[in-house]
Amino acid sequence: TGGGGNGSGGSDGGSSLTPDVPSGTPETVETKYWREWETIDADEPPLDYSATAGAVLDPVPLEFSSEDDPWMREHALMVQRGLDALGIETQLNDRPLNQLYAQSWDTKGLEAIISMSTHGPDPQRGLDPNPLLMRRTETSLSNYDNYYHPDLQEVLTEQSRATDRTEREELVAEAQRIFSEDVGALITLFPDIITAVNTERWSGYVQTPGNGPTKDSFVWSEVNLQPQTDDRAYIKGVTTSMNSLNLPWAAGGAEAKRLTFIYDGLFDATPDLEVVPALATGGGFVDDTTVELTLREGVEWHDGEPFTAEDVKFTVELYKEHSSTSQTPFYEPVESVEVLGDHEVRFNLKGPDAAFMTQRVVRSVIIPKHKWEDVENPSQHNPESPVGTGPFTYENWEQGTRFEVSKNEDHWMFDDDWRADVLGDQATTGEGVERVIWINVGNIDSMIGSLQGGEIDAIGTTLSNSQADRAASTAGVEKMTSGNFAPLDTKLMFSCPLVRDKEFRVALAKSVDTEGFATDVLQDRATVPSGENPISDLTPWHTSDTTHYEFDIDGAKSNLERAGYTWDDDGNLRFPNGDAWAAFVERIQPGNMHQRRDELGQADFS
Amino acid sequence: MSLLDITDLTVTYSTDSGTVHAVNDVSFSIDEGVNYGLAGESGSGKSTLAEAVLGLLPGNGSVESGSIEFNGRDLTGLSERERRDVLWEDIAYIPQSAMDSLDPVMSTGAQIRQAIQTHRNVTDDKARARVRELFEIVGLDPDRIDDYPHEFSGGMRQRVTIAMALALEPDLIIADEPTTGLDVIVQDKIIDKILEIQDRMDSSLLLITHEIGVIAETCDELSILYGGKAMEQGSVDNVLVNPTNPYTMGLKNSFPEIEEGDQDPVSIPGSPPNLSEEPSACVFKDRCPFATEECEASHPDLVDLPNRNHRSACHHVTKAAQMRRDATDPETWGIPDSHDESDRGEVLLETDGLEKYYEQSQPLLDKLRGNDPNYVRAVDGVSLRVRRSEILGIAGESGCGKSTLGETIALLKQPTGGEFVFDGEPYEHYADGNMREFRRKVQIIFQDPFDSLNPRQTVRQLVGEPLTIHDYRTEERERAIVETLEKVGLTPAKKFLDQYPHQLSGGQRQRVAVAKALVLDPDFLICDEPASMLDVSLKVNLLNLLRELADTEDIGIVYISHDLASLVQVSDRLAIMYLGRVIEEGDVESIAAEPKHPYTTSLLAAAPEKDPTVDRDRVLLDGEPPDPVSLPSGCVFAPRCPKAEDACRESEPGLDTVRDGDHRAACYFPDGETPDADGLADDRSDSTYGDPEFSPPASGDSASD
Amino acid sequence: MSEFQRFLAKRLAISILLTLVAVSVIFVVLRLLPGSPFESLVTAGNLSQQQITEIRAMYGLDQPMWRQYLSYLQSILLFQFGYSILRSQPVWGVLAPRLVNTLILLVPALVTTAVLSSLLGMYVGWNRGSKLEKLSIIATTFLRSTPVFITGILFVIVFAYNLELVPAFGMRSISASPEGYVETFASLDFLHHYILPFTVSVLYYSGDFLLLARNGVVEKRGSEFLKLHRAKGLSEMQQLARAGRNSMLPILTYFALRLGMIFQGLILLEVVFGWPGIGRELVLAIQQQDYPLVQAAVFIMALAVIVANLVADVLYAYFDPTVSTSGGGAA
Amino acid sequence: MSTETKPEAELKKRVEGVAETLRDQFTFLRRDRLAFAGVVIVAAFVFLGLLGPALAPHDPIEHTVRDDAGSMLRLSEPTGAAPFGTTAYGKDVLSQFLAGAQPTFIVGLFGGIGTGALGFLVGLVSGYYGGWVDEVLMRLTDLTFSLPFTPMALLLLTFVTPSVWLMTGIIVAFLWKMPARVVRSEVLSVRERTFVKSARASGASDLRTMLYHVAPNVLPIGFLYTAYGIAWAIAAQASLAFLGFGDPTVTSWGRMLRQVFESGNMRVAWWWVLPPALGIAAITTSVFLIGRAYEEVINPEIQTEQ
Ligand SMILES: Nc1ncnc2c1ncn2[C@@H]1O[C@H](COP(=O)(O)OP(=O)(O)OP(=O)(O)O)[C@@H](O)[C@H]1O
Ligand SMILES: Nc1ncnc2c1ncn2[C@@H]1O[C@H](COP(=O)(O)OP(=O)(O)OP(=O)(O)O)[C@@H](O)[C@H]1O
Ligand SMILES: [Mg+2]
Ligand SMILES: [Mg+2]
Repeated sequence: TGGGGNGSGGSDGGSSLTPDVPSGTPETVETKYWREWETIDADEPPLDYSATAGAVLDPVPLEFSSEDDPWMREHALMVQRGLDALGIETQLNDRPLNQLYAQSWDTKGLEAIISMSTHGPDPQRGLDPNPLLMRRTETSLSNYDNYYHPDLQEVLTEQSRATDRTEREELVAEAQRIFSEDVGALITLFPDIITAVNTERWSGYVQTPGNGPTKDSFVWSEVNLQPQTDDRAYIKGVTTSMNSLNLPWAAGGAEAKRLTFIYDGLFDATPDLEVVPALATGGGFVDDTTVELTLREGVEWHDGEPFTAEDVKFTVELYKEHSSTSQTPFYEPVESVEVLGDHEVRFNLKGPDAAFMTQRVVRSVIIPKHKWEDVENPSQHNPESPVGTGPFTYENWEQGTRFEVSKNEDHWMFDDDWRADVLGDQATTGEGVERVIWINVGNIDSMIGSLQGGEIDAIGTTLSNSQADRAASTAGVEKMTSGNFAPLDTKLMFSCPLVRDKEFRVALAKSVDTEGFATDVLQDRATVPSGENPISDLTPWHTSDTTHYEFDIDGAKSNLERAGYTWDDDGNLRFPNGDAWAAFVERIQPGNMHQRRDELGQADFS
Repeated sequence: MSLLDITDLTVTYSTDSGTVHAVNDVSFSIDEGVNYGLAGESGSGKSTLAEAVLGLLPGNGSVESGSIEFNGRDLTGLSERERRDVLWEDIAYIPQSAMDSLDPVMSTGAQIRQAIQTHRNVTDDKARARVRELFEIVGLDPDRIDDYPHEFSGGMRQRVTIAMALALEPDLIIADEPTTGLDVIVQDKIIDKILEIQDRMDSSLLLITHEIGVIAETCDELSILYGGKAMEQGSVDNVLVNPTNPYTMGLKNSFPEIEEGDQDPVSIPGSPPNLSEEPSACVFKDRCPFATEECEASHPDLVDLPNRNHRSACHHVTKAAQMRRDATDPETWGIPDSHDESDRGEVLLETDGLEKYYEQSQPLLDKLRGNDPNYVRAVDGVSLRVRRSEILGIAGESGCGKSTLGETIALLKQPTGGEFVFDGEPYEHYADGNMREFRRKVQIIFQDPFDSLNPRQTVRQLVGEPLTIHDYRTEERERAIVETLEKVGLTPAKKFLDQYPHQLSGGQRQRVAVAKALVLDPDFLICDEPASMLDVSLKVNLLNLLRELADTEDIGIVYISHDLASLVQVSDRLAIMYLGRVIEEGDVESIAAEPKHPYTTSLLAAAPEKDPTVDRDRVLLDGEPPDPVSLPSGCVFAPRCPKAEDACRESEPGLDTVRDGDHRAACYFPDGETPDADGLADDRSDSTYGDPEFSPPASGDSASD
Repeated sequence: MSEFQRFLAKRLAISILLTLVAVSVIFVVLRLLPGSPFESLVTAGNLSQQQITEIRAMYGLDQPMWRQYLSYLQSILLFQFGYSILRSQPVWGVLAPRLVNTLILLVPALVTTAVLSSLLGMYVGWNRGSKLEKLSIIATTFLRSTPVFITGILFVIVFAYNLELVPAFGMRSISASPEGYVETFASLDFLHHYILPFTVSVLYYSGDFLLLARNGVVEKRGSEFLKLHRAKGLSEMQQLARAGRNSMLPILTYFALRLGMIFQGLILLEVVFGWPGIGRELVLAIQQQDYPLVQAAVFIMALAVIVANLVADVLYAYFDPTVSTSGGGAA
Repeated sequence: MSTETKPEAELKKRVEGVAETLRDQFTFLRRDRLAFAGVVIVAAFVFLGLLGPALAPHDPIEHTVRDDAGSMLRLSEPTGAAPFGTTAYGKDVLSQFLAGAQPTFIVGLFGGIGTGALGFLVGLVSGYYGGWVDEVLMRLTDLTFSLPFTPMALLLLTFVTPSVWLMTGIIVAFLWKMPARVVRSEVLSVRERTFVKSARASGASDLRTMLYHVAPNVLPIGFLYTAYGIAWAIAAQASLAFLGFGDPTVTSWGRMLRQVFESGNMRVAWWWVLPPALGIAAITTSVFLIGRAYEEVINPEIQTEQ
C-alpha cells in the first residue's frame, strides 16, 4: 500500500505534459533518503513516489487510523479536501492503529506521504519541550519522517544541554519558529479533553491540561475532591484496565498511570504545568552533569518503613539494571547515584541534560528498597500489594474490573495549605475522599448510563462532545473540558520529492482548513495553534511568535503556480516542466529544502 | 366365528402426487389355528394390509372403508389405547426386515421383556426367565439375552423377532416376509422354526411373502393380491395346484423350481398397475394375455368356485383349464421361445487354484513385531473353466466368497495366488498394462439394479460411457447404443435414451445394466446375483435374456447366485462353493439329480416347492459357516456335516475325490454312494440324504450335451 | 488388547500428534508475523534501541527461531505458560479467573440448552408438520445463523435499554467488590447480570441441538424398529422415548464437541456484554500482542477441542453398540 | 463424452438435463414458503450487493449530512434528508447501509463458494482415494477444527492489513473443513455403491470415476454446504469487523455495528444499529432457511410430510 507508482502520471486521470528537461537535470526524481538515518532502511524504501517533469501528480496516500480518535477519519477527510482543492488526488489509508504504530517499530519509516496520529497526553510532554521537539532531530528513534533541518538540529541539540532556563527558553522558542516556518509537519490542532463528572456528590475537580479532571496522569482531583454526601468513596469509570501492579515494568498501559497514585516522584507538576517539590524538596544542577537533591524528611512508606536516600539510589540502579520500561526518561541520562546523606542524593549524568530537572525527575516513581531488593526478576514481578509513599494506599485490585486505593492521611497533598499553594483557585478544603475506586465499565454507552444512574462519580476517559452533552443532560452531571498540550501531528514524509519542495509544503499548510474543522466537527473543542507549532500555549515553553500560514486556497494555488506547478484541463496538478522543473529539482536538493523560491533566487513561473 | 375377519378393506395413501389406492376391497378371514398366506408381487399391497390390521399404517395411510374384525371386535374403530391392548397380547408381528426392526440401542432381551411388561404385570425376574425360555424355543443361546442386535447375524436377529412375537402366546402372528433377504438355508430354518412353534402354540399365522413356494409349504389357505385386489383365494391345495386366475398362473409359472430346470420359466411381462386411481377395470388386464373387452369394463368380483374353498376374480374363470394350459407356453405371454442349440466353444477363462485372501487389519504393535497377519480366505484355491456359449453357475451360502470370486475373475480385485488365464493370456499379461483390453472383453453385472446405474446419467450416457472409455464404435455411437438396448429388449430404444434411471422400473434398469455390459461386445460376462433383488417375473426375464445371449452371442457367462433354483434354470454347469472353495462341480442336470456333496444336498433340499402337494424333507444344517479367518482343519464343512467322520476332520478332500464323468465333488462320503461300513453312524435318520427325489431331467430341451 | 483399547490407543496417538501440530502452528503464526508488545513504548519515544534489545533478550525473542521453538514446546506442553509480557504475572494467573467466568456462563447455558432444546426437538420431530415445529425451526434457524453479537445487541437494546429489566454490561454491578468465587457468583446481583448473556447463549446454542434431535427423531420415526415398538403396544410417549434414545448419540457427541469449544468462549458475546471471560481477554491480548498470553490461551482452546474430539469419538464408540470401534467415529 | 457426433446438440441436451435436475430440486421452493421468503431476501441482498453503492444517495464516508444552517446533523433520527438517520459525525446511515452490502456480499459469495469448492474437493479426493491421502487430509481437517477460528483470524488480521479478499481467504481457510467432512462421508457411501464399482469394471479411470460418477452424486451436499458457507462467511466477516479487525477502508455492515458500538451511541441511535444488524440477521437466516429446505429435498429421510 505504498503509494503511487512512478511519476509517469497521466494514465489514471489527468493529462501530463511532455517532459521538457533542461540539460543536466534529471527527468524524474525518485523517493530517496537524503541522509543516513539509523532508523531507516534506504535499500527498501517503505514509500515509493517519484516526481517527473510535467507529469500529473500520482495520488498522494493519506494515512490515519480511525481507531485513533473517533473523529480521525473526519480529520483525514479535511486534509483530503485541502489537497483536492489544490488539484491533487489522494488515497485514504485507514489503518488499524497497531499497524500505524508498527511502521515505527520496524523503523523503516512511514509508508505514506501524509500520516496523521495524535500524541498521547503524557504529562511529561506538557512539562518539557523535549518529548515533542527532539523527535525532529537526526538521531531520534522516533524520527520516522526523515525530517532534517540543520538549523533546527543545532538549536535543539543546544537547548537539550542548556541547563540555564532562560537560555533554554530562548532556544526552544527559536526551534518553534524554525519548525513552523519550515512546515516540518502539519500541527493541526490540540483536541480538548472532554469528560463528564458528578458535581452533586463531589466538588473540587481540578482541571489539568491534557488530563482534564478525571484522567490518571495527575492526582490533583483525587486529593482535592470534597464529598457533598456521606459517601466518601470516589468512583471513577474507565474503559481500559490495568494489566499488573508492576509500575516500573509496565508496558505503558493503564497501570503505568494509575499506580502513580500510590507512589511519589521526586518532583511533581501543578495544573499550570509548573514543577513543584514532591519527595525531593529542593536542589538542582551543581554543574552541567551533576544534580544534587534534598529529600523530604519524615516520609514513610505505606508499610511504615522510613523513606531515605537509599531508596532513591536503589530505585535508579534497579531501573537501570533491569531496564525499567515505564521509567526510561527518568533513569536514562543518569550515570550513577550517590547517597550524600539520609535525605540527600547526587545524580551524576552521562552528559548535560537540560530536561533533567524540568521533565525527568518529575512524576518519576521511587520504589521501596526493602520491598524490591529481594525480588529476583523485577520485570516479571507482580507485587501482591504495592507499597509506595504516595497520597493513596493500595487496597485491592481485580484484574479487568476494579482497582481500589485509600487515602494516605499523612501525605502532604492532603495538607489544605499545601494544596492551596499548588492549586491556587482550584483548591478546596475538607475531609476529602476516603477511597478512590476505578471501575472498568468496558464501553462508553454503559459508562454514560452508570454516571447518569449514579453508580459512578466520574468518567475517567475522554468523551466526544455530544456524548458529554448527553451525559450532562442528567441533573448533577456536568461536562468538563480542559485544554491539551498533545497535538495532532500530521507527519509529512520527507523522503518524498514532493514534500521536500517547501513551496508545496507551504501551499499544503494553507490549503488545510483546520479552523473550520475544529468548529464544524469538533464543535470548537480544540485549540488550533498558530503555525505548525507542536508546543502548546498551555506550557511555559510556548512562543506565539511563529509563522502562521492562513487557510487560503487561492494563496496556496498561486504559491504553486509561481513555483512552476501547472494544472491540466481537469484541474489536476502537474509537476513543473521546463525551467520550472529545473527550479523544482534545485529546491529539493538537500541543502535547499528549507528555502523558498525567492530565497534561492528562482523566478516566478506563473 | 373366525379369528380375523377382513371385509371389503380399502386402504389409501395420500401423497404429493395424489392418492395411492394400495388395498382395494379385500376380504378374507382366518380361522383359529390356520396358517394364512398372502402372496403377490412387490407393491401389491401385502404390507399395507398387514399394517392396516395392526393399525400401524404410516401417517399418510388410512383405512377408507371396510372392517377388520378380530375375535368379533372391529379393530378399525378402536381407540389408540384399546388398540395397544390388543397389539401383541392378541396379535403379534414379525416385521419385514429383521436387520432393521430391532432397536439398535436396546439389548435384545430387554426388547422382548418390554413387550412382556407392557402387557403383563410381571417382575423383572419373571420376565427375564420368560425371555430365556423364548430364546431357547427359537434356538438361541439363552445366555445371550443381554446382547445387542448388532451382535447377532441376520438369521439370529430374525429369530429374536420371532421370539418376541411368541412372548405372549398371541392368537395371531403376522409375519411380513420374514425371510426376504436371507439365503435359502437360513430361510428354510426360519420357516421351519415358525411352523414348529406356531404348531405348538396353536396360534394362527398370517404369512406374507412373494415366494409362492414358501406359502405352498407352510400355509393352509392363501390370497393372491395384485394391485391391491385379491385375485384369487382359497385353500393352498386348490389355488396353487389348479389356479384359475391368469395372474396366479403367471406367478406360479415364473417361480423357478429345480426339477423344472430343463424348462424355461414363464414370466409375466409388463409392470404393476398404477394405483393412483381406484380400479375400474380388471387390474391385471394390461398384462393379461387373456384379457378381453369385458376385462376393460370392470374389475371382476371374487366368485366362489363350486364346492371348493376357492375363489377367483376373473371374468374368464370358466375357461380356467384352458388358460392354465396356455399359460405354461411362453408364447402366450408374448415371450419368444428361443432355444437355439449352440455348441459350447473353446475355453475362454481358466483358473487354477485361484486365491483371494484379504489381509485383516492388524494392530500396529503386531505389525512391528512382524507377526503374520490373519487372512480372510474369501477365495481359496478355486479352479474353474468357462467356455464360450457356456453359463457356469456358482452357488453357495451368503459369505462363501461368490462375489469375491466374481470380482477376482473380473480382475477388479487382484488375485493373491493361483493361475488365471483369459483368452489365452495369463493374469500377468493383463496386469502389465493390458487392463483396458481385458476390461473391454470382460464385463460384470452387479446385484443391485437400483444401484448399479449412476442416477445422474441418462440411459444414453450410461450405455455410451464404455464406448467413450474404450474408444469403441465411437463414430457410430448412437447406433451402437440403440442396437444394444434393443438386444436386451428395451424397445423402442429411442424411448429410453434420455431417461434417467429413476424413471425406469427395476427390470428395465437391470436391462440397462446388461446393455451397458454388452455394448462393448464382450466375450465374457460375469453376473453377480443380477436378479436377486427383482420380482420373480422380472427375474425370469433376465434369466431368459442371459441364456439367449450365451446361445446367440457366443459369450461365456459366469452366473453367481445363492438361488439354486434359478441357477438350475439358466446354467449349463454348476459349481457349488463353500467357504471359498468349490466343493462340487458338474453339469446342471447331474448335480440337480444326483448331488454328491452333503452340502449340495442340503442346498437343494432347502429350496421350497411351489406345489403344495409335494412333501419336501427339510435338511436343516446346524450352525453357521465357520469364521473364514480360522478355518477348521480337514474338510471345512465337517463341523456342520451330519455325516462327518474323523477322516473328514483330519484331511481335506480334494475336488477330485468323487468323480463321475464331468461331475466332481470334494467329499469322502458322497451322497448317493454306499458309504464305508464303519462310516455310517447315521443317527440323524430324520434327514434323508441322497434321496434322488427330484424328478429326472426331461431330455431334449436343455442345452447340455 | 481389546478392540476398544486398540481404538483408544490409536485415537489417543492421533490426538497427541494433532496437539503437537496445533502447537507448532500457533508458534509459527505468532513468531513469523511482525509486531511486538513494545511497539507502543517505542512509538511513545520511551525506549532506546539498546533497551529494546535488552527487553527482547529477556523474553528470549533474540534467540534463533529453532531454539525459541524448542523451549516453547517444552514449556507449553508442560503447561508452563510463562509470564505475560504486559502483566508481570504468570499467564495462568491471568487466564484462570477469566476461564472460570467463561465457564460459569457457558457451561450452564450449554447444559440447559442441550437438555431443553433436545427435548423440544424430539417433541417437534415427533409431531411433524405442527405449528410448533415450524415456529421452533424458524426461531432456532434465526438464532443459530445470526452472528451472536447481533442477537446480543438486539437483546441489549430491548431488554436493557428499553425495558430496563436487566443491566446491559458486565458480570457484577460496578460497585460490587466480592472476594472469591463464592461471593462473586452466589449473589442476586450476579444473577441479574447473568440472565441476559445466559439467555442469549442458551438461544444461540439451541438451534443445533434442536435440529439434531428433531432430525434424529424424524428419521427414527419412520424406522422399522419403531414400527415394531408400536406393534408391541408401547404408548406414544414410550415410543418417543425410544426414538429419542436412538437419536441421543449424535446429540451427546455434539455436546462433547461444543463443550470443547466452550473454552474459546463466545468471544463476541463476551465483548458485547462486557463479560470478563477468556474470549474478551484473548482479544485484548491479541491487540496488545502479549505473546505468552495469546499462545497459552490459544493452546488451551485447541487442546480443549482436541480432547473434546477424543472424548466424543470415544463416547461414540463406547455408547453406540453398533459402531465398530476400529472404524474411527463421530464427525 | 469426448467424441460426439453432434456436440452442440449433446451439449444442449446436457444443459437441459442439468436445468431439469435443478428445476426438480428447486421445486421445493414452491412448497416451502419460508424458503421462498428466504429466496426473496437473498435476491434483494444480491441486488444490494451488486448495486448498493450505486444506489447510495451519498458517499458513505466522505459526505456529511447538514441541516439548513449548514451545520453537521449529528445522530439525527430518520428525517427527510437522511431517511435512516445519521451517525455521530453526520454520515448518512442509509448510504452506509447500501454501500455496506457490497463487502458483505463479496465475502459471503466468494467465502461461501470458496468454502464449498475447497471443502468439496478435499472431501471428494479424501473419500474417494482413501488410504494415506484420506488420512492426511482428515488430520488436516482435525487440525483446522482444533485451531479456534476467531482467535486465529484475529491474529492473522492483526499483522496483515485487513482487506475484503484477505478476509475471504481466511474464512475459506478455516471453514472448508465443514463441507469436507460431510462430503467425505457422503463420498464414502457413494464410493461403495454398485454403479461406481461398475464404472471401474467398465474400465473407467480413477479420475473419470471420481468426476463423472462420484462427484455428481455428492454435488447436492456440496451445494448445500456452499449455501451454508455463504451464511458462515457473512457471519464470520461481520464478527471480525465487529471486533475491529475488518477492512477499515470499506464500509461493511459489521463495521457499521462496530462503529455504533464503539461510539457509545448504541443506547440512543437505534436507527444506526438496526439496519446493519437486521441486514446481517436476515441474510444469514434466509440462507439457512433455504439450505434447510434444500436439505430436506436431498435427504428424503427428514422430509416434511404434507
Ligand atoms: N407410506 C406410503 N405412502 C405412499 N404410498 C405407499 C406408502 N407405503 C406403501 N405405498 C404404496 O402402496 C402400495 C403397496 O405397498 P406395500 O408396501 O403394501 O406393498 P408390498 O406388497 O408389501 O410390497 P413388497 O413386496 O415390496 O413389500 C405400493 O404401490 C407402494 O408404493
Ligand atoms: N474387502 C474385504 N475385506 C475383508 N474381508 C472381505 C472383504 N470382502 C469380503 N470379505 C469377506 O470374504 C468372505 C466372502 O465374501 P463375499 O462377499 O465374496 O461373499 P458372497 O458369497 O458374495 O456373499 P453374499 O451372498 O452375501 O453376497 C466373507 O467372509 C466376507 O466377510
Ligand atoms: Mg412389503
Ligand atoms: Mg455377494
